Amino acid sequence: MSTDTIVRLPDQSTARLPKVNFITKENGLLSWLLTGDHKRIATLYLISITFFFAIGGALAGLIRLELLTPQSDLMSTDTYNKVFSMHGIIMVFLFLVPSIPATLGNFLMPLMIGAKDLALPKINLLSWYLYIIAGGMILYSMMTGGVDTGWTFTVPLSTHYVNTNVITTGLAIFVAGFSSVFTGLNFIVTIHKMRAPGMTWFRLPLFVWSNYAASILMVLGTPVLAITLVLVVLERAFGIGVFDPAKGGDPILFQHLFWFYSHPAVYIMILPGMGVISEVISTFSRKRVFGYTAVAFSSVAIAVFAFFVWEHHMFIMGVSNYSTLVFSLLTMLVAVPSAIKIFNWSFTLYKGSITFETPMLYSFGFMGLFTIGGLTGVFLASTGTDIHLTETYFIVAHFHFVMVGGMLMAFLSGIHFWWPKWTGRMYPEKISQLAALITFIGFNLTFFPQFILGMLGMPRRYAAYPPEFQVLNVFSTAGATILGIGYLLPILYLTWSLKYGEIAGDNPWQATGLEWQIQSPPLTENFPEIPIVDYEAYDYEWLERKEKEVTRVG
Amino acid sequence: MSAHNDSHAMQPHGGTGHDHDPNEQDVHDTLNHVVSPVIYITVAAILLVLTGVTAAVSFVDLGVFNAVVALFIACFKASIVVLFFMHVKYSSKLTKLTLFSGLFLFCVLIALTLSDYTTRAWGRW
Amino acid sequence: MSDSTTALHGPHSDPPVVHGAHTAHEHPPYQRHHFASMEQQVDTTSFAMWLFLLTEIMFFGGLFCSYLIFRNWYYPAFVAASHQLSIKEGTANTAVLIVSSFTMAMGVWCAETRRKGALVLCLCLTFVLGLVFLGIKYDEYHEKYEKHHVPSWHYSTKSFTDPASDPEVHNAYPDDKPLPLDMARHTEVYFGLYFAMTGMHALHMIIGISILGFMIFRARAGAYTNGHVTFVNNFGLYWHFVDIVWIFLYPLLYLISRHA
Amino acid sequence: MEHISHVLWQFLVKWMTNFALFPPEASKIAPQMDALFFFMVLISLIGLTVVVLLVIGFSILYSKKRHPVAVQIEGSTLLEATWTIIPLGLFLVIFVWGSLIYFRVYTPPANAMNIYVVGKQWMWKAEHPGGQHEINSLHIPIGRPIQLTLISQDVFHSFSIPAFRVKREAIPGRYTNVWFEATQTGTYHLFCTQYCGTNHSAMIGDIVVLSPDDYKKWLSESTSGMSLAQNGERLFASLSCNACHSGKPGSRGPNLAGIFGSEIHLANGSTAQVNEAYLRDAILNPSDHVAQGYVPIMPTYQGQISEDGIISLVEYIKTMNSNDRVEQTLNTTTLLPESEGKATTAGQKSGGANPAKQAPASQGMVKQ
Repeated sequence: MSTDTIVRLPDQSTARLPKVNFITKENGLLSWLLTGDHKRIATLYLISITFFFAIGGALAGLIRLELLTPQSDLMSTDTYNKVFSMHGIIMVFLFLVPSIPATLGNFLMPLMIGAKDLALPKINLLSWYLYIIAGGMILYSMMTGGVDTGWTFTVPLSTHYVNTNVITTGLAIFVAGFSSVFTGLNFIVTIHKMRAPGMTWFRLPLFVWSNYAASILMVLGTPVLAITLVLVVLERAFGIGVFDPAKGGDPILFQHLFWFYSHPAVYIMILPGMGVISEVISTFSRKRVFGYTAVAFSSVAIAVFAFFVWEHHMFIMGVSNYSTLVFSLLTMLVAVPSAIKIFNWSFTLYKGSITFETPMLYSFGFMGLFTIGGLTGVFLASTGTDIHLTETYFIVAHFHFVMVGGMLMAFLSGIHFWWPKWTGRMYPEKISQLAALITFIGFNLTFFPQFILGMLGMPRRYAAYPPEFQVLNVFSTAGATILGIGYLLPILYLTWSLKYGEIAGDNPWQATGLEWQIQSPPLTENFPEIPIVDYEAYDYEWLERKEKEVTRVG
Repeated sequence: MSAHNDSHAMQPHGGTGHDHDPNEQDVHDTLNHVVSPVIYITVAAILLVLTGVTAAVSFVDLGVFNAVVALFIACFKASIVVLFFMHVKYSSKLTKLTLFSGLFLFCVLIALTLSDYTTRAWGRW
Repeated sequence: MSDSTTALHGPHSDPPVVHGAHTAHEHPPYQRHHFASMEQQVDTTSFAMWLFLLTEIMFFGGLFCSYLIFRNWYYPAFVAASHQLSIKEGTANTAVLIVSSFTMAMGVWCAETRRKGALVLCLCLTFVLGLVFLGIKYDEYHEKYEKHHVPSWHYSTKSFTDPASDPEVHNAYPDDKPLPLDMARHTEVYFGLYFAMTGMHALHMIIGISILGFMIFRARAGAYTNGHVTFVNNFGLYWHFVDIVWIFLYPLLYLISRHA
Repeated sequence: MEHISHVLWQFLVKWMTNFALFPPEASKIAPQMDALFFFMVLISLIGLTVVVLLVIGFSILYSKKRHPVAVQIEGSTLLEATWTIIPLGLFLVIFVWGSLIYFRVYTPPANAMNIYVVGKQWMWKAEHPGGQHEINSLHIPIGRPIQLTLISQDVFHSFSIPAFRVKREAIPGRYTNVWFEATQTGTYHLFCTQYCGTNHSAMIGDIVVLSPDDYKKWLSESTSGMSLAQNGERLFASLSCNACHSGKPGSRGPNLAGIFGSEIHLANGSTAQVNEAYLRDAILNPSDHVAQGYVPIMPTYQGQISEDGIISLVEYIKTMNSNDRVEQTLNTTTLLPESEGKATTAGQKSGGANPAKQAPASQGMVKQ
């Protein structure tokens, strides 16, 4: 190994994957479909989420292709509307919300806190089945004509003015919501009750903290979305009148209830990503996370404040101007914890000993893009500029910077980081670094022009647009092509590495987390004996002492 | 086996005590606290009486206080159900905190939504 | 390096301690493999149940929030529409639910004190009371259907614009003035909320009753009187929660200004 | 090869001549909003630069080659406080600045010219006070504050004029307001920005800003003969509004002359500011808006007047300064007091000063 990496792999000529691990323990499809093992469920999730991400990504490709020209020539406006609606619904509810918690979180939570499994393994499996049922329903509604309400289901459009599969899709999201409630519930219970002896709250890795915060949001926010969708379905099926202006109902009420969940949902998506970044940055700079408590509490602060800001999605909808003041102010407050995190990560690098493996590159990408995404959020939180920028491509660019530039970068970072632990094999380093670079470039080319388009006033969800917007749209589509390659590469080489990757050993990154102190892939019940934790999180000196000890003994 | 079973049995104070995690503050969820049936009967009786009271009060014209009284009685009824039937009175801080956080967020939902509805008429918007 | 599982603890720490009693001797058959102790398992499942109830609070919270707003907007319509509900049946249902909650609480007590026969009796009583509640609810729904008070479904505002056409209610509330048409229309929103709220509540009842049926079977086989009461206990929490929802629905829907 | 270069060349020309990076600033509020926008861009650039410099700087300074052994640092309260307070301060400045602009955009001045805009799938219909109607375009004079009163007939729409930096959703069942003052003549984009169904992207139009003279010319050329208020007056008579709102002492409905802009006391004890939204709601949901001292006898006109009709009525009531003309109309009509209870569905089309039927039969429910 060269000096500028920390990777320490076992001697490949003699190294073997552990014979007994969670993958080889049992064979056969049923042993997977009926498993209670959190690592197997995480694997199931990883596969299904990748599948839906691919569908959502293909739909995104269609959107960008259509927008290559000002006219709606590739598909009819109706088709376009269905395509962007399905893109939004699949990406939000079937990819972003469950992505990190259900895959990495599921896999790592018990490992990180020193437990044998999540507290409720059957509920965990149920959660995956609910996810699959929801995914199946959404695919079914897509096959049978799709839905063209946008992922926001704005009433009265969704209840009275479209003839598409609103009810099926609404119920699918209801089911997906319960999948995410059960995941969140499971995490909270596990973190509270299943920590190993000595694993105090302030010894928890920050990944656990951020997933804890996200779980609170899932448990408290999702039911409100559920009841909102139930009301939409009832309104559409039976006309109960609650959201129907013709009967005296109030469509703005729908907006309130919908965004009461859907704004916190944004934090459900990004918080676990932030947890990944904390782990990765610390590991590759060989340093404790700067201001551990500040980062931990900022996660919780985001979780709490996330519930106080939803109306900023409705500033121009004719809500009371006085309440916009309250919500605008609160939104400004919720931006602060994110800033705290960014600066703490930056200062984690200070006096570190930094190496630049792929997860670290993705994390750097995250920090840059999330900073832009976060700061442009302030443009929309400020009521004055929100008037001009909302409902345009500015907002599209903003949330893609946060969701794709932030969350997806973090997801890829985490997948690369824990891939050796998960599969016992390394991914190819050089090509993955290239993929990270391609993703970063492609991403910026895709979404940065959209900020300018938004400032120019190009509305979102337009199948056709005035010709002077074409140049920027062409850039954006070109970028999307590059981005597509950037996402395809990891899928290919990670699959390849399952068979041909180098044997990773227990702790290729020399990381301190409990999960790195056991074999990879781990055993079914993770720890042969429940560990007793007597060191702080990110204690690299402890790790060094331990390594020396092992060497000396050996 | 049966002896062991007994040591873990669901008796009020029959647990084996600390064999787990000294750092855990909320280990002793006194789930096993057996509430005496006398309390249950009392609570049920109070609930039934209050149901009668709240129905009766609604026939008296108290102006806006009709709603206040009805909700107050409902809250009281809900509280005793939560405290006694659901054993929260005997439960850990964590359970109480969980319940409280739900009620708090429910209040946030109501209060912030109303912050829009009640101030819409303030001036010409 | 390759064998780090034995070196989990710091070099200066004690040798690995066998943690918990479970590895040393057998644990009860109902203890799940990944819990260190029975106590931990009981704690965990009960906490999980509370978290689930938390989601239920927010689920009904959305409905209550909607109700609050429309009640403030359309107060006269809500009063008039509320007079259409049978206070007798509503009060009876409240009493039925309270008693069922009581029998459920007693059921938990029976399980805790290992009285199998009494437990089965309590569960059966709860089951029957739940069905009685649904029966009364069905009767109320049926009346709404007959009076054309189901939103959208031949909805008619006649009872409100012309109270005399509805002699039963009119005699009970002779002072009810006819509502102007624009306000009478809004009774549809009231009934929309009425059906949504009581419907969601009834759905929870149906789910609860189904689980109760399953529990009666298990209880007869002695499942909950062997010291492992978690399931009964958690179901009790659910049942009481459903009861609490009704405790709020009752005054909000039935008792808006009953005085003439 | 030549073909390709030719096509490429065409593309390039097309792009260069048809390429925008910044929208025109054509209203009074636009420069103010842009000032805040650029202030935020500046803040963002500084913030981003700081983060990027920190990351790149530390990455170079403390790469493993240069700095093989990391120094463990717990954290720093001072630094935490710094990067909590500075962003917070900046965000608060932005909050105050943004709110000032927001209130400016959504608080029309009293002297603004009011234009009604009705959105429906998938077109915008503008109604000028002079009775001019236009679809998917809006002609306005330069240098005059224009207030838009928006409503939707079906789903949510959003009236967006990027060049003016203003946008407001048109909501079913309720008026919303926005105002602007154009500062440059020209034609600007009008977009519907709230997704509204199949042809959302076709719900676009032109905002044509004209010089005062051109505007006068346009007005005279496109008039339909009757102003909104005149049309409203006809409706007022044909719907028999004048029977109760006659302005005479003892009449069954409150006097409407000069009511616009005033604050009135309602029977339920609250007060209300009379604006367009109030008038509309009072016509459709009268029992919610019974004036103090009157009884709720007014029937609802929900479903009996079109959105355009309501606009005309509102505009008429707005311009009503005295009851002279109401009385005139009344005196020239035969009153048929025993005619049937409800107002007719005469609608705006039947027109004419001769209402077919008369007001609700008096059931002794006169002013208390």
